[in-house]
Amino acid sequence: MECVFGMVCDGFVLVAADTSAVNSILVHKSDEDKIMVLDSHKLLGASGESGDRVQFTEYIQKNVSLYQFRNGIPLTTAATANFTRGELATALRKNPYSVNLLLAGYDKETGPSLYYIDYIASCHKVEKGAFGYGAYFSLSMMDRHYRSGMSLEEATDLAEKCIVEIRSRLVVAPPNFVIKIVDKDGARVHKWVDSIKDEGAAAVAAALAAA
Amino acid sequence: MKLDSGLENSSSIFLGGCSGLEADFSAPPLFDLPITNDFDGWQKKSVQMVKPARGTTTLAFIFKEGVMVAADSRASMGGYISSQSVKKIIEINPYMLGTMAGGAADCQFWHRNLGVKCRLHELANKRRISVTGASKLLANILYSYRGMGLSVGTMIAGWDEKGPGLYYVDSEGGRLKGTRFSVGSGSPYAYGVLDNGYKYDMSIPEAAELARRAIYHATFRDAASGGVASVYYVGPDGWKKMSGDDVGELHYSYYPVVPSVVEQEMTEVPVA
Amino acid sequence: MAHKQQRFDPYDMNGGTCVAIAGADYCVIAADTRMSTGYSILTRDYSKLCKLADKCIMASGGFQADVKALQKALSAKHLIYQHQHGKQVSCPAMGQLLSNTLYYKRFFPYYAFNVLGGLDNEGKGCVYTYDAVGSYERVGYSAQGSGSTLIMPVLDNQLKSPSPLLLPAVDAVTPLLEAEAIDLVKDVFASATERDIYTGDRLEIMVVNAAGTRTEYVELRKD
Amino acid sequence: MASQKLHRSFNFTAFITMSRRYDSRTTIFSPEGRLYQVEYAMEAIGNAGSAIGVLSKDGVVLIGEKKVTSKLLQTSKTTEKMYKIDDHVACAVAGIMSDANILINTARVAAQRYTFSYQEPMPVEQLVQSLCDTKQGYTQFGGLRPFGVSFLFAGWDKNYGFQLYASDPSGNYSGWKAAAIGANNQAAQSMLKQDYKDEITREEAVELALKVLSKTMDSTSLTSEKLELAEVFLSPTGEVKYQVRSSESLSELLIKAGVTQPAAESS
Repeated sequence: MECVFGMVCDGFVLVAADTSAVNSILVHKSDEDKIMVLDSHKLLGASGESGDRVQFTEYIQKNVSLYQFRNGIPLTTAATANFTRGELATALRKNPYSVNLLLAGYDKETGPSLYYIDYIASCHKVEKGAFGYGAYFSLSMMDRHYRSGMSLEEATDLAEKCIVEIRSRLVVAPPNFVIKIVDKDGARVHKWVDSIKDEGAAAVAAALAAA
Repeated sequence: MKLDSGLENSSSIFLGGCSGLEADFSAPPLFDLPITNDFDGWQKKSVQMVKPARGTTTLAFIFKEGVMVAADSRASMGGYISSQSVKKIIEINPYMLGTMAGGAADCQFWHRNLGVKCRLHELANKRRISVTGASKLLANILYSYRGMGLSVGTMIAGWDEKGPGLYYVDSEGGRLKGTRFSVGSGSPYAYGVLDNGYKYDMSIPEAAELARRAIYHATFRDAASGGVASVYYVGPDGWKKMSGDDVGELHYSYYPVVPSVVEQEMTEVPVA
Repeated sequence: MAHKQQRFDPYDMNGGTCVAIAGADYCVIAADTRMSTGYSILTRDYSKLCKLADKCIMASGGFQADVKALQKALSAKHLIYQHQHGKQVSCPAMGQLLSNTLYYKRFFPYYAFNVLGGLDNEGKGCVYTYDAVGSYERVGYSAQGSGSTLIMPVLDNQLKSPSPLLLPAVDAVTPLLEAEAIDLVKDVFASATERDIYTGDRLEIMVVNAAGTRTEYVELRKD
Repeated sequence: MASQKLHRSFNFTAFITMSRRYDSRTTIFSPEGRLYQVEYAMEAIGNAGSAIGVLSKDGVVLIGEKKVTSKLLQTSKTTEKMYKIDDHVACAVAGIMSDANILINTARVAAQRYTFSYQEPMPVEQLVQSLCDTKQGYTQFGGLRPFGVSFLFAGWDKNYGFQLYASDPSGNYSGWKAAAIGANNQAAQSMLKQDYKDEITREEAVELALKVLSKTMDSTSLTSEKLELAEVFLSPTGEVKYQVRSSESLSELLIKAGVTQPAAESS
């Protein structure tokens, strides 16, 4: 089951998500990236129905870049969060998107920030947040071990602790996770925490890289 | 009051239709809707009425030489087998295949529609559409009909400028890029055989046999799958049908009937 | 008084069975002429066959009003086709058209179960079989409508040819003479009438071959 | 401004015939590539009470000349030429007031919509641009008349700090350190160009604006009732403030700037 969580640390935000694409009892793939890089300094971690998840995050991404093209300045993380919330709220009374989101960003003026936005369009600025079944485990782990101003090593360590807990306690735990961070230098993949490897995917990736 | 001056919501883009040549095709003729107050209830009934082919096994995987695609051929309406000869692998163009699981008409119609769009893309851009592009095209259409009761679970497999491509697309709007998929009621059975036997470095005959075997085992366990196991291969020169075997006969070629040794003859019991 | 919302349900099931068999150079399309609703027989003489083009005949079971609407829609489209192209539409083309026509009403379907029979461009017999929303397939023989589940197994037993999906491919046309095919149709209908309350009264058989089309009638049980 | 000069260099009779043939619709270019209706709209502003804006390092100053057409006219208690658009943007108007009211409303709605979407004040230039998009539309679509209004926008945003923009009926806009619109704007503009210094303070900006206005306006004496003065600046707490000077403080300012003598005022 889906697990997305994130926390604000010292000068950066860390977001982690599982990478399983599930359809009832079937796992279609275990290397699906659910954390979208919205723009150079924003991450959008999403959980929810696969169609809605992709369509909605892409829609937000396209609007964020449209804003930047039109106005020459990027949207702040706060503005993006409010815009996203607004879009969910308008959709809610028509054809709701079932997606829960964690928006992480780094702004020059305000530094790192994390927003928790759910499918019924509530939006909160938080220090740490989580969605999905993994939230039951990762939230308490973060409550216990999180403190403001954590270093990258400390944060990675805590994220991995959460992943270990999810894997060992959640019945339908996803095998693989990806951790991304965003800081003053931009948004990027920090590391993959995999427990199973897909030979095919790896070989295809290698073949493509060679070509 | 229209608040956002930004992009239109993507779902309405596709319902609205695109510009130019494609207009006629991208917004397939306005579908009639019934004049009713209880649309949901009545739609449920009609969906029930027209949902024949849920049970299916289809699979596709990428390997060293390209993509292997395979499917069974059974269509059922409840317990009744409505056909044993459904063509579930649809030839979109010489380099691209689509598989069908779910509503037969939904799959057939939208794949036909996709074929048209791919051809138009080819005419407009003087090059074949990528598998990525084609699958996105289909996913966006299906997403625009979300909640209307379409039932499609498909894989788009092909060979484009970047090499082999494989996507899973469904009527909930999901679209996944991958290297190994199976769709339909028999897919768990097929996955079992497929995952176990899969090696990236397989030869074409090895891969074709793996695909056929996976379909065979799915038809053996899943009552809603059966008929003929068709296997297609897509390589740099386009697709080619590798085999088509009646799974009823395939069973005996995999498991020949061994004449059992008679241990004891029945004999007359002498009357005491 | 509390106003109760009446559910809108514009469908009825009028029954009827249709069969088509393709031969090497002919096609037999047949349907009974009974039309019923529930346990009532509305008429014993209603034709379910519709000649859409010179070499293309559609047989339909299901809801008579939808069948009629579908027949009219296709006939109109065929008339326009004739004006534009100055020729009769081919059976494979009509097959595709019927599929699209059915699918365009995907969310408000024609409650009609059709088989389309005729001769293709090479003069070979062809049969197309449909579901209510336009999924279709070219086959060697088919049955649709209320008695189809009784008839299909018999036809499979008598006519089943190697699947067209087999590699190498095998021709799916039934190796039967025209007269034999007509006899088989008469037999399967007689049998279906024994066990299906929606099939009976009279059998209308249309035969399409190079010479044209002709119609035969056979009486069926009227109980 | 350049176009107006061009305009005058034309042979007068040719101008008459050309304009008669090409000025009836806003959407038609003349063979010289001009849109007469738009130019006429600009002409209308040339007769309106002028407004001057000066950008300083700690704020923006806007002043405007009210035309008192009749002794009997009750001058508005509130401002006539200065309008607050959002907490961080204000504008001064020159031209047809009825047209201006429509555009000011459009601008206010745009600003509120933006905050509704993003929970953030609208960047000043975006606000100006959105208004100019509206103005532009009226120069292109048939059957419509352009707005006969020019604006000076003064504002502050976190991206670019204090800003001053001027826009005309064609929908063109540009950023300025000091700008003038309305009657005698060319004269005012050249005076501003001469006297403006970078690093000017808000206080000095007020003085400069008053001086330029008093020298370029048609009436001989500049009095507080003919004048409106507004400032946009940051309060010590960092909030954006919009302040309109009262009549009394204006009188003081005028004396201080040496534009009017205390004696002359009392007479």
